[in-house]
Amino acid sequence: MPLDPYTVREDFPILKRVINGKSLVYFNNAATTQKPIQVVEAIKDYYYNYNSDVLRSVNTLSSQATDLYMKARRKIAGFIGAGEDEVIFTRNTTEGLNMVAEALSGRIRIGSVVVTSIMEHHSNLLPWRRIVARKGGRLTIVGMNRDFTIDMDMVEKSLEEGCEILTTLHISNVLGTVNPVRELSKLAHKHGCLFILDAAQSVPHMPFNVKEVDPDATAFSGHKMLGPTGIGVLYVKRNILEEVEPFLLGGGMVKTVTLETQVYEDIPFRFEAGTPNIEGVIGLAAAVDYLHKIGLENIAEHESKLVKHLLEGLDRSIVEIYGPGEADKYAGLLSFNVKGVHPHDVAQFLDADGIMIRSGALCAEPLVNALGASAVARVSFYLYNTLEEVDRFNESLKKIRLLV
Amino acid sequence: MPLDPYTVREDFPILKRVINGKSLVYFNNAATTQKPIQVVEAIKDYYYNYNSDVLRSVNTLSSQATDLYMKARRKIAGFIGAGEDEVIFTRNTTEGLNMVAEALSGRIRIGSVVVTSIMEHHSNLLPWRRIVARKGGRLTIVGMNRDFTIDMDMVEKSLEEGCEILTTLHISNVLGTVNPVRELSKLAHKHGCLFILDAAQSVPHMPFNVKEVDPDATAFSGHKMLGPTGIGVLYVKRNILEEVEPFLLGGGMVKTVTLETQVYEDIPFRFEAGTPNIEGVIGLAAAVDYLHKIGLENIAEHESKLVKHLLEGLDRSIVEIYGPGEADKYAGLLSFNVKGVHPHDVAQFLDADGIMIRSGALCAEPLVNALGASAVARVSFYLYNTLEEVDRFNESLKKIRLLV
Amino acid sequence: MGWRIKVEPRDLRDLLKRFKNPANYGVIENADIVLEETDYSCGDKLRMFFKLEGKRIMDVKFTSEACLFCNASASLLADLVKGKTVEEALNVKEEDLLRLFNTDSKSPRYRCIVLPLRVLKKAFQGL
Amino acid sequence: MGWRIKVEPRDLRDLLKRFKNPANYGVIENADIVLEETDYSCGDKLRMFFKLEGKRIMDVKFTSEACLFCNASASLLADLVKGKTVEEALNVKEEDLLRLFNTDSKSPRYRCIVLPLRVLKKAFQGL
Ligand SMILES: Cc1ncc(COP(=O)(O)O)c(C=O)c1O
Ligand SMILES: Cc1ncc(COP(=O)(O)O)c(C=O)c1O
Repeated sequence: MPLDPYTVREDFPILKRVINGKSLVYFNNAATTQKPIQVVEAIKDYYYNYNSDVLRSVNTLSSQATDLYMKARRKIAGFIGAGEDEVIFTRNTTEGLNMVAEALSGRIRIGSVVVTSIMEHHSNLLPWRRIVARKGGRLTIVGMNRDFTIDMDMVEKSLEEGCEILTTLHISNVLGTVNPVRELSKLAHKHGCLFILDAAQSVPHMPFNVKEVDPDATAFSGHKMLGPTGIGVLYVKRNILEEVEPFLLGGGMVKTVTLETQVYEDIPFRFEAGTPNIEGVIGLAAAVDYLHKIGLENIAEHESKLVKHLLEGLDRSIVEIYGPGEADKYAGLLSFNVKGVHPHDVAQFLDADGIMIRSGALCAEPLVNALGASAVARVSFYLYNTLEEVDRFNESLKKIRLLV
Repeated sequence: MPLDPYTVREDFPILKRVINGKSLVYFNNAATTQKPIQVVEAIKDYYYNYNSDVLRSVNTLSSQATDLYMKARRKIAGFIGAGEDEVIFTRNTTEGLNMVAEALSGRIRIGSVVVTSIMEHHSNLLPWRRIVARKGGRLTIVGMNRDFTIDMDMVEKSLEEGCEILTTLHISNVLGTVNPVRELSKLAHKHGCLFILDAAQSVPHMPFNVKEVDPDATAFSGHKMLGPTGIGVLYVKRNILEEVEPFLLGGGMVKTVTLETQVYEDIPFRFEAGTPNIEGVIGLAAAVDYLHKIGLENIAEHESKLVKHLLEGLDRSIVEIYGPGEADKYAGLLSFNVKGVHPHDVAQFLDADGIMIRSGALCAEPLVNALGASAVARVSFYLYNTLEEVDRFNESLKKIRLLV
Repeated sequence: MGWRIKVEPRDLRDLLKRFKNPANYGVIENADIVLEETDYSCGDKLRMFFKLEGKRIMDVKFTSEACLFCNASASLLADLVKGKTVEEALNVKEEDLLRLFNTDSKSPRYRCIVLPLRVLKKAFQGL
Repeated sequence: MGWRIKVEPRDLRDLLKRFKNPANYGVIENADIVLEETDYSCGDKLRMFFKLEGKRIMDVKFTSEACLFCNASASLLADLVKGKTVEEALNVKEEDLLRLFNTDSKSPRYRCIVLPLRVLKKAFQGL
């Protein structure tokens, strides 16, 4: 059953807002998404009925909170097909990627190679650059094919020359293109190399299963999939988790501590020091329920329709579109520039019509520069966006001729 | 005006809960506190009216969210008398302490000394132990005076022998005793040593100003002061922040990134990589408003009254009380053991009467062991607890003779 | 057997009577396997001793700094597996122990009750 | 002067007319101070050039990869401080610039508008 965005919208009170005299059009979903009533109510219910510490105290309230927390944890792990003990809660994708980079730094020696791509978000470039710099390794940055996905020939060549870690994003937050992650993981593993995946833009928008994609680690953020800010997920394969050092030390991640030494807790708790973001986990589980109910296939299909409609309406005489240009090559987001107008001004112009987009280097400066720009404007969709909203966008953008 | 806990209780829906047939008595506030309607509604208002990315996008919604976020940030910094740029948002105290330890690791060389105490929470012991082990430094663990506060003579002696960093907690989460932090900071600074303070149990319960206490860095958790989980604060003096390396790298903490290098953002944003916990910051600011309205002096005074009442009611023939034993020496928490009964069983026994306490090693195993125990039972108060609740506790505990 | 937990001090008292000095508490001097674990709820320390003959469990004892529930559970588990094979012992489930206490995994004492089984499974891992 | 922002495309158009080729855009070859900054909203790059004589600001120019608001603001700021002393220039406040655009720190363009002033203050720091 295809998704009906009008029904969905009833669950998102913010979409009723009027901004600058126009009803809000929220096209900045790749940055962060709106939250349905179901998520907010789950958090509220937790606070008003079960709030307690978890995994520590012997009392009924704490057991009930722990039970909710562990159920939520299982649900979130299940959402990506992971084992419960392979999922670590983080603040966001950025923290997750920093954690893997630090955790795997033991594999990097003088001369070791980490391969990544020109497409990366800063969060998947800077942590690796730091690690290789510290360890005397080398970062190889592969380019793109003509279709604006990662250059597989270059990847293969780099892997053949020897490499410890291959890391890349799944869906580009600038281009909207989808990298061939199954081939990447197969290729990496064939060459005895680990495959780390930045799934910030894919897990929220399409069916995703770690058993199929087979990354050794992958990270994503709750706030980009209807969940709260402050909660993210890092999946790491069990055998790797067993061998790496914890990132943060403190309460909750140790079995026992003496004045001289300590014994770490089992995985995954060993990697979650201090009081966790309990409400974040509970909110994210409610978001997962919501996404499940709608169906990830349906969301992907809906976003495709929106992109197609958007592309049909854009006036190519004044708009430069980045990426492959054909609707079926994009996930639910697209970047562009209006010739001669800075994207911040484009965003401002659309804002006057109540349409929220993102502009700038999108935390992917090397990629934006490789596209020959210093900044771009980006439209990014989610399940509550409608074809009518796309029409409003296209109408509004036509008026920008005034500025050109 | 003294605090009226009965008026306060109206703001905490969870306190109306019935557990095991009895109305809930929540005496586990040192672990985490309950949340008032005002905090939950602030989060809800944010989600339903302003939710957006912050500090990045050019559009009205994002500006409004950014404005709320920055105001909340100023409020939280102001709460401890800090400059807006000296406050870094973390997940919790644990992350904050790990961050300072890592950030200051550059000051630790072979033979360098870090001084800490036997009283520490695991979160302020393990990170320093790791740093000194990595750098070839040494950790000196000072003991306690007879009044169960840090042994100042030992501290002074250690400082005189030369030390880079002195770090300790403000209020012990096991003993409830208050360390003389002003003297500690003066002493440390006199010897050219940094003073790092774990304020997890003090900031929520008493007036606290970094200008007066003068720590070089201090950490605390939102969830222990009526705020959400997943948000903590790390204060670090500006001059130190300017010189240390960021902990996590990624989006939002850089000004510009090329294929070769990057320029970091100004402080404090340099230390906050990725999408922040926006709702956490907003919820915590609402908590700060709430605490301000009640008054921290009033809260401290109220908790004193409760401790005094508790001590008067405890039957010392079966109960062993830890710490100094005199009411005015305790902040709002107290640990004990019932002779011959494991504290988990005491907690269970009280739970049957609807009373929630914490039992175990309280994430401070070295201290609990130094007290001659492997686990203790702890009662910890907050502004919504009443003398009647303390009576119920004392009554319930009397019945434990059945088990002895 | 059967203690409903979460309810009455009386239940705790009954439990106490039976397990104040629990059966199988103590040390096996020439044990084949000794394993100690601490629970992450920060408190229970449990050390278990196993005497094997081939794959058969001849004796089990434990020492602890633990609560009533953990001690009771260890004591009952020892009775349960003595004389069994390692394989049979590995088939004991958390639910089997929880049932003895008339409770389930939502109990506040869940972790205390299952700790002995976790120690046993770890001890026999890979045997 | 005065552009109300956040409202009408018309306002943007007026702004564009005046600042399509903004005054003071360009390079000072023998500048005494050159400073480049990028804004953390990930976009605006601004480079400012200052020619001094003692403590007096003789000339100011800028180049940029920036939006209309940043360019307009840089252009206006340059006019404002030319001929002034460094001390006087350091007294210019964010509000002074925001007022020229009829807006305040809550504007979505706040960061674009104040970027030139931040560059100036950093350039003159410690002079
Ligand atoms: C003194 C002290 N330090 C640190 C912590 C750790 O706090 P969190 O779990 O919020 O990181 C606590 C709370 O358990 C504490 O009481
Ligand atoms: C591809 C990609 N990676 C990483 C991130 C960072 O996400 P977060 O800010 O939640 O850490 C984002 C989102 O901005 C992204 O789009």
